[in-house]
Amino acid sequence: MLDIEKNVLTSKDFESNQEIRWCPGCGDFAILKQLQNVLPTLGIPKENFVMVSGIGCSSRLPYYMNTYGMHTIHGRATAVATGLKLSRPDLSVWIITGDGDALSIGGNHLIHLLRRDIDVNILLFNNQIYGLTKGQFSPVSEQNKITKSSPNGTTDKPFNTLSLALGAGASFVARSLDREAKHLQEVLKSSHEYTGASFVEIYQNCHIFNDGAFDKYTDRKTRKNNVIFLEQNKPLIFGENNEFGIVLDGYKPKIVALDVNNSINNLFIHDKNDKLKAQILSNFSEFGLPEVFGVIYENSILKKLNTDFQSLENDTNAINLLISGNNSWRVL
Amino acid sequence: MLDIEKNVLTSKDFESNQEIRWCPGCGDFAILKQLQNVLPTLGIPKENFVMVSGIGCSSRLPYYMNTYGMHTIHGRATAVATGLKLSRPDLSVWIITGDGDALSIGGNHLIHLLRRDIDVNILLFNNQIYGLTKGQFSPVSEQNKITKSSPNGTTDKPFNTLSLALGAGASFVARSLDREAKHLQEVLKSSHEYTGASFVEIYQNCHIFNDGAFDKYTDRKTRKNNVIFLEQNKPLIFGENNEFGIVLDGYKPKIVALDVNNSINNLFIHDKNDKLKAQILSNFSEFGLPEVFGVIYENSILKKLNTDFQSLENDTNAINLLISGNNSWRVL
Amino acid sequence: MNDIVEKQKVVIKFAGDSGDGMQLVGNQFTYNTAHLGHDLATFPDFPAEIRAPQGTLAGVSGFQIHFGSVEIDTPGDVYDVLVVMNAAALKNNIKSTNSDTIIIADISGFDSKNLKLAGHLADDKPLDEIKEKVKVVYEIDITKLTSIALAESSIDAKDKDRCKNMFALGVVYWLYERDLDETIQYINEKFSKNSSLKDANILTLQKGFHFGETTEIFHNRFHVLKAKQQKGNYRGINGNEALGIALICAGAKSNLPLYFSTYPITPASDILHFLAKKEKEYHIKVFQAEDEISAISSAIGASFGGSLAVCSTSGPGMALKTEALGLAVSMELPLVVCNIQRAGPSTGMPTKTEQTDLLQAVYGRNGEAPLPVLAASSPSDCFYMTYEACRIAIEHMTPVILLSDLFLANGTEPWLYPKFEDLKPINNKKINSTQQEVFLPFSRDENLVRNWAIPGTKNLEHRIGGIEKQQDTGSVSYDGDNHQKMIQIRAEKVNKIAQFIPNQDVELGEKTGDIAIVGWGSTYGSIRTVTKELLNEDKSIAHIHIKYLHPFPSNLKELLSGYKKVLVAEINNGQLVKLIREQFLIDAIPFNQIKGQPIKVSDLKSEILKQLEEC
Amino acid sequence: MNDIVEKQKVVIKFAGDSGDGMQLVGNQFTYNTAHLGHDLATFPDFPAEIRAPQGTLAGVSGFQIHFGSVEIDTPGDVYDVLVVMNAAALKNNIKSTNSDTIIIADISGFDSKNLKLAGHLADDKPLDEIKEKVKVVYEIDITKLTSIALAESSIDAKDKDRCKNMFALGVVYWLYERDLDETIQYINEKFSKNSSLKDANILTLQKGFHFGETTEIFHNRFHVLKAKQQKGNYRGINGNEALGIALICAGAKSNLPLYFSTYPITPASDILHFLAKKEKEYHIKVFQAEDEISAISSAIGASFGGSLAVCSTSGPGMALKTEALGLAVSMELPLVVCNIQRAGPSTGMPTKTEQTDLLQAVYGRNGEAPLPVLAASSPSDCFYMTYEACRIAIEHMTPVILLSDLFLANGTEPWLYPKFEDLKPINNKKINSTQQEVFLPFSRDENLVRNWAIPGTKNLEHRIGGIEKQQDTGSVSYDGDNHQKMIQIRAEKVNKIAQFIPNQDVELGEKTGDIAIVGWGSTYGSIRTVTKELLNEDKSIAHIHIKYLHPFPSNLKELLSGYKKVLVAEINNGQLVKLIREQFLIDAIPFNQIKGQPIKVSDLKSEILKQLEEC
Ligand SMILES: Cc1ncc(C[n+]2csc(CCOP(=O)(O)OP(=O)(O)O)c2C)c(N)n1
Ligand SMILES: Cc1ncc(C[n+]2csc(CCOP(=O)(O)OP(=O)(O)O)c2C)c(N)n1
Ligand code: SF4
Ligand code: SF4
Ligand SMILES: [Mg+2]
Ligand SMILES: [Mg+2]
Repeated sequence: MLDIEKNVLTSKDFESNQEIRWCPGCGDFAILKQLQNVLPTLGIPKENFVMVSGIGCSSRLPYYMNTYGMHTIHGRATAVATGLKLSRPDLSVWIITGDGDALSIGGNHLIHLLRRDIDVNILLFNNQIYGLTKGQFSPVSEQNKITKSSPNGTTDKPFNTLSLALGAGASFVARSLDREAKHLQEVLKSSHEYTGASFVEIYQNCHIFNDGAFDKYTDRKTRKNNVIFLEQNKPLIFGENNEFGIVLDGYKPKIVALDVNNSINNLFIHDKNDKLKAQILSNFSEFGLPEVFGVIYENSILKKLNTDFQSLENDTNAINLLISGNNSWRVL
Repeated sequence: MLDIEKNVLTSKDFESNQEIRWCPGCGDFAILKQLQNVLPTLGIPKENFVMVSGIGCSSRLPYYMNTYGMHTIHGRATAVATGLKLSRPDLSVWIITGDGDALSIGGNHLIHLLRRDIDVNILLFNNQIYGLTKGQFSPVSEQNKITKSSPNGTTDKPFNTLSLALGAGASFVARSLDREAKHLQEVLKSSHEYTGASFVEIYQNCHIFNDGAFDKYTDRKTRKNNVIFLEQNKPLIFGENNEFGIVLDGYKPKIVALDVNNSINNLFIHDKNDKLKAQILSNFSEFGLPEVFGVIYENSILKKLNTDFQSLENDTNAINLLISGNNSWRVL
Repeated sequence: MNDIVEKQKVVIKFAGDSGDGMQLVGNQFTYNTAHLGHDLATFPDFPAEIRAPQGTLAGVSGFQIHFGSVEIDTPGDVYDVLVVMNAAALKNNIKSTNSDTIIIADISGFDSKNLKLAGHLADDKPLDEIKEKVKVVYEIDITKLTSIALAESSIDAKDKDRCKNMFALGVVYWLYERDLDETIQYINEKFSKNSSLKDANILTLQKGFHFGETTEIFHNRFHVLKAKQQKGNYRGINGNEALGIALICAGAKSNLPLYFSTYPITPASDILHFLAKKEKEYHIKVFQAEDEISAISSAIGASFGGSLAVCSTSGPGMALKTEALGLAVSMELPLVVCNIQRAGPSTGMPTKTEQTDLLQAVYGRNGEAPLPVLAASSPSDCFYMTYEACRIAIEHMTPVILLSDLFLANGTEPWLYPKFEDLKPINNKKINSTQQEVFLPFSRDENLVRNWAIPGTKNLEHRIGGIEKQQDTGSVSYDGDNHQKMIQIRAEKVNKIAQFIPNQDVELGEKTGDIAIVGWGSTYGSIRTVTKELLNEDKSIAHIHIKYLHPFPSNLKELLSGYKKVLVAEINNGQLVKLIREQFLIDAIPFNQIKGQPIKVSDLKSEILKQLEEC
Repeated sequence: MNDIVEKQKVVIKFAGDSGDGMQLVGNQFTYNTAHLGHDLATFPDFPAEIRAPQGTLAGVSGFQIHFGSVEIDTPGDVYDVLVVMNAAALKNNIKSTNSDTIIIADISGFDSKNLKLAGHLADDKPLDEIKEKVKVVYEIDITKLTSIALAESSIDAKDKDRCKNMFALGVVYWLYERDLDETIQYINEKFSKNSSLKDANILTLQKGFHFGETTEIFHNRFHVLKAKQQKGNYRGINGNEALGIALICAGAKSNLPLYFSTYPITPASDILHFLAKKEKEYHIKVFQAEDEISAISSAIGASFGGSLAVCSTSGPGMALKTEALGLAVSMELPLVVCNIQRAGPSTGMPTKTEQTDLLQAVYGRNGEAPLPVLAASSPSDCFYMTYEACRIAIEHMTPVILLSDLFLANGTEPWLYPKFEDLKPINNKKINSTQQEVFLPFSRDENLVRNWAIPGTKNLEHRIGGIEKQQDTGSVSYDGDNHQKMIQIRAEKVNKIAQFIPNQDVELGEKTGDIAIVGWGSTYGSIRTVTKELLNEDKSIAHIHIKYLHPFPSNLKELLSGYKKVLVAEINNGQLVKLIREQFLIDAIPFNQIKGQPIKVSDLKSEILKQLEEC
């Protein structure tokens, strides 16, 4: 797909002329920015990108990208994108969705898209709240959360997004943060490079209705103790001075201090191609371990995607055969 | 809930006067029978049972049970049952659904019901096909399957139902078979006893459109090599003469021959309360290991379910206060 | 005996248990009839269950064929010959017999077990009772005769029993002076891999035929002349197949790839089955979605991508598409949604026919979301109207609803099929570049139609959505004046389509008169039959059949005003009649019969006669 | 100067950036106005975005109040006073000013930055331009004056800036001779935990008031007399709160637990917020579902279980409920679906009002699926019509659609509220036992209503579903005659409800005359205002407002026939007018204005005058 445009496209080319209407301080700005930074580097002509979104604050993003774009209906971006990609395998399709859009109303299309492994990139802007409708809880809001629609605190437990995606058969699962520009760029690139459905969850701060939800992962003071950035074939380390690590005790992940007893060599080594490890990683938050970011899982089997779909050349004979069937007769 | 009826209810009491309209040889008959056998033993008055189904061959079941019943619309039994149970925690609610009903059109309500852990029993009749509409593939039909709607074989990979349920946060996950009367009865009982959402997948033979799909788990000749029946705290053993077992090599399950090197004591011990083990079990089929049956996972945390919902006693004062609000004034 | 009686038209019904192979003999008889040059119409009638309990009323499967030397418009109301393989089949079909009916009954199907299954008491004698009503009942032990015929055959008992349908067919072939060759050839092909089965079926067929010839029980044989059909090439066609073929033709004609997405539902599923079989050969994309919302949403995605995007569904599935249809209206993308109607409300009676989704098609969306609605009126008309639906969708950049129904979907008729070359051209609105300084995705031509700029086209990058759009630019706009204007434009665009469809014709009768019988969809045959009969009786009557239901043809009001009375016959509780009353303020009268079946000719006729008296 | 001018009614609009606190001052002014005994109507107008970019047109938030000594029916068309905090606020509101309008402008909001954000050129002088059009523009540097007033305060600069709305409110209070006590008390309560903020707000409010008093720039103060209101207890109410209260009342009155399920959507979400707050105290169950399909499906489950089951939603959500509504019709269970309409089609303009879902409510389902449709016509009427919707659902065992809209949902008016004891009784159809040998769940009373046997009741076990049911028994039936009968019964059951609703009244004017202006829903105020004006001008006009839209009140046809002309005014492209034309064959004329706003009184008036001329 390399073409001469590769050298000339810049992030500017991806800015549309529409005024951006997110609240000041919204994490969506940062994600938009990184997307505009990454797309020009992918060697794809601008007119081959399509952004498909549902409804929500995050789903406004396509208006701000100077590519082809569809702002569809609530929860259906995944289904719309499926049809677009099935019929136009030549396009680079990016789904822009929120936690309400993708996980509440749109949950079914999401899991089926993952199961079918449609070659699109899903960017799930997770702010753990309904932004556009002004602050109701979402299926990933933490338990007991007080919101406009849960004045006494929510009672339902939230989805574990990574487990849900893996459980649905996702072949590429990653996570990043609005505030981590570099990391986000890398994840977006990996997502693009992967052939198949890429599920990318992006923690995004809603400044107005759920401010600070991810502070513990972004705050200078706390983040080093709460976050593990995964790297392929690298051990799982964290802590202010990288003084902690994760080991696998059989199949159970545990925190250890790196000291004479526990050297770096015995640690849980990240292998994104190992599904069982990915499942264990997806449980980290439930076991009180630090939250993991990066490419958590990537199926290593190479896929040949079906691209056998095209406008029918006007083969009049074949069509006339279809019309007549093979049981016709003649009246003279 | 014990009452004097306990001693008198029999399976006969649960047979309705409607002619049963499944095809001769359909696995649904056997499941209906076991349900009619188990319900009278649960110590619950007959009028407190409600069967809620969607649309499909399997979803006809409520008509054949002499309990309260709702035959709703395709994919929505889970949602209907959620409202019924939320508003009537005193009832014993059973969802009857098929693989198309629950996993295709109804996937979203299913995963949300599991997440919310509504205290109902979900019986998923999985025949890996659409029966009622005469034989199209379902989201659990195996890859390359030739059906009416896939004359060239399906291309999508099927859901792993156990992984999907666990990924959605299911707190009780079990599997049984139409042909295993005793086993099925036990599983139905465990499902009832569990407080929370019980997800029970039942492999069911569709005699007409997918005959023999589960033969390898039911055939005298093959089943012992292809099936592991899970029992709490018991090792995982299988084979014609129980000559094989499963060990956990770190976090990886492997088949071993039981011999001098591998004694029964080193085997993978089933612990239904261990979520990581359950996740590993859910992958067995993908790793070419035997298929597991029984209670795969059961969350051991005791739940107090909310039952604070009742008809409003006519507290006229409170209601008049609601009407007036606290900012009213008087015009004289 | 065995006088040969000449007949103009004949109705035959084969009825038996679902396992008795009635659809197969019905289809064979149909092909044979068609190839002989008769006109015909068929109506297969399945039970709701896959295999309802054997022998019960719910398990009866039937195949009805009406053929003759004259034009045939319906599968017929009353049987000339009724073949029943068991007691339940007889019970289910008594209603449509009269004193001219000949019944052929397999008496093995009337033993005590079968009587009981059919809901009879032990000492009921249904065959004796029916004799009072019909012309003659031939009681033949088909089961036993078949088993005797196959005494030597090596196939097992069950398979032998299954051959009895061939015996019945053989008898009927004899009655109608048919030749067995064609059917024998069919059996040869079908069982080419199993010669014992092949031989058994052929033998039984022949035995049935010979039984007619050699026994003396039959009073007559019947002779039906060829129909005076237009010259040309014919094939048998049912509505769903016609629809599927039309989609492929429209895709090819408009130079667009065909994207077809659906979720299985009776009676639309056969379209899926048909197209799935053609997927490879005709380079189409067939997508079985997880539900109807996904089916239509994915079609909208494919339409944005430049495909001819089509969905098929029925009642409950149509309901689920409501929201996304609004999106397609707002986005002004081509899309065809085929609703093969069945009896509602809700799940209703999935295996029965009905016309109850018209008002939903016209009005059933939130907001002002107008779109064209078309309806096919016969199996072969499903081809033409589907093609028209695609043409309008593509040329006017709009979603279109095409209404068919179960009766059309499964019914067969001979079709003087067209050549692909002769089909109307379809010009898609795709553009590759723009003269505008900034591309205006919502600028319009003189018919208010916008252009179609698809992804991959340089310099035409743009965003569309379901939020209100500024005129021309398509940017999000909350301006009230713009909104009103856009609502009017979208409505006007659809109304203008009236200029691109044929004027309303009168099917039969004069352009003015005492009464016009107005119909749409599958009531065509019933209304045509009644109208013919009444024209023969010199009544001042006309048949008007509306295929373009929204917008109506421009001349419709004027045309309808030419009759003293307008009677609208529908298989619903009054829907088209509402549209006519509202738009034209004509006191149109509803005639409604909603029994899951085509309107009964005789019932409609009495109503018309009543109305004519009051004229 | 400072002459006091007497006024009968006044329209004030506070407009500024979304962050400027315009809703708060609007609400304070409203309470103060209500408590003084004026009649009033308000209309808050939010931007679509949560926080659209500051200073832009899209970011303007407004609050309009119309009050007076006479009956007030609408929030008003033209402002007497327009307070604008920036250039964008002025630009957005110019349309509704005229030569009588007084503008109060914070000139800090008209600096070059703000001018640019509002889309002006650098040398535009909007304040100078507007002077040509309006009566007077008071240019006050409210921002600066606030900051000076708070020089001593310890709160930070941002918070100081936020106080400027209080300055504006103080000025307007002064203009209308108000007392500050009530608002000061409110501030005391609101900031009880932060005394510096409290003091700052109070001080600024007072400074604004004093500014009016001490500067000489104002030409007049205004005096408005109390309205002649009926005696009794009043409160301010908006439509969504009224609706929520009615649900709790209906549950209590019918002795049913209330089950409320919904999925958030503008403008219905506030009903959820309101009921969620009341959940514990009033023992109701509030369920935020994963989508609208789940919301209505779960409500059907709760209804089967014996609850008063209710959903609320808007446009796209209503579309998604289509299929399940059909199920509720088929099951004949009570269910209330509240559709708070907004501008469509598709996502449309979610923060603008519209009446475009009427035909969808009446016709928008597959199959014949009739159900009652009601509509509220004012914020407080949302209470009564919601209560009626519940009564009809419960007493007639049917789903009911209640139509409200964004304008009613958010608008406020004083409400002479009733006592719970005085509300109509509601008798639910629950039974505990049966006289029948076998329980017949679909046997009916004289109104064709079936009984409600809920799980837990001994001996009444039964199954219901969406498949066609046999009369009485409710068993699955595919019988054609039964099906037609059931369709007719379900339709007749709904039609019979006409006997249990009030006859159609004439709101204003005589029962015959030259022209009847017919409306439904939130057009009430506009039509009433116009009608009053024209009655004063001695025109032969009447206002008829229909609250029961399906079935219509029994006397409606006769009533409408008494006028030479019938004009149907709607915020849609013509929907009620279609129902009237179709059912009564009356040549009713549509008047449609679809701009996301209430119909403009003056526009409607011109149309009526034109129609009257042609009379
Ligand atoms: C069918 C339908 N139901 C409800 C809505 C209202 N709605 C719009 S966005 C939204 C949720 C937004 O939350 P999320 O997807 O998390 O996006 P965010 O605004 O937080 O980015 C809802 C409920 C709608 N537009 N359509
Ligand atoms: C909205 C809707 N779409 C489609 C259908 C048609 N339909 C009925 S059952 C069914 C699938 C049945 O498969 P499954 O749930 O596996 O049940 P089974 O018949 O195999 O027991 C379908 C597609 C329907 N009734 N409603
Ligand atoms: S409401 Fe939250 S998510 Fe939406 S734009 Fe504002 S800050 Fe962002
Ligand atoms: S089609 Fe299959 S699942 Fe349905 S009743 Fe027949 S055997 Fe059972
Ligand atoms: Mg969100
Ligand atoms: Mg199935």
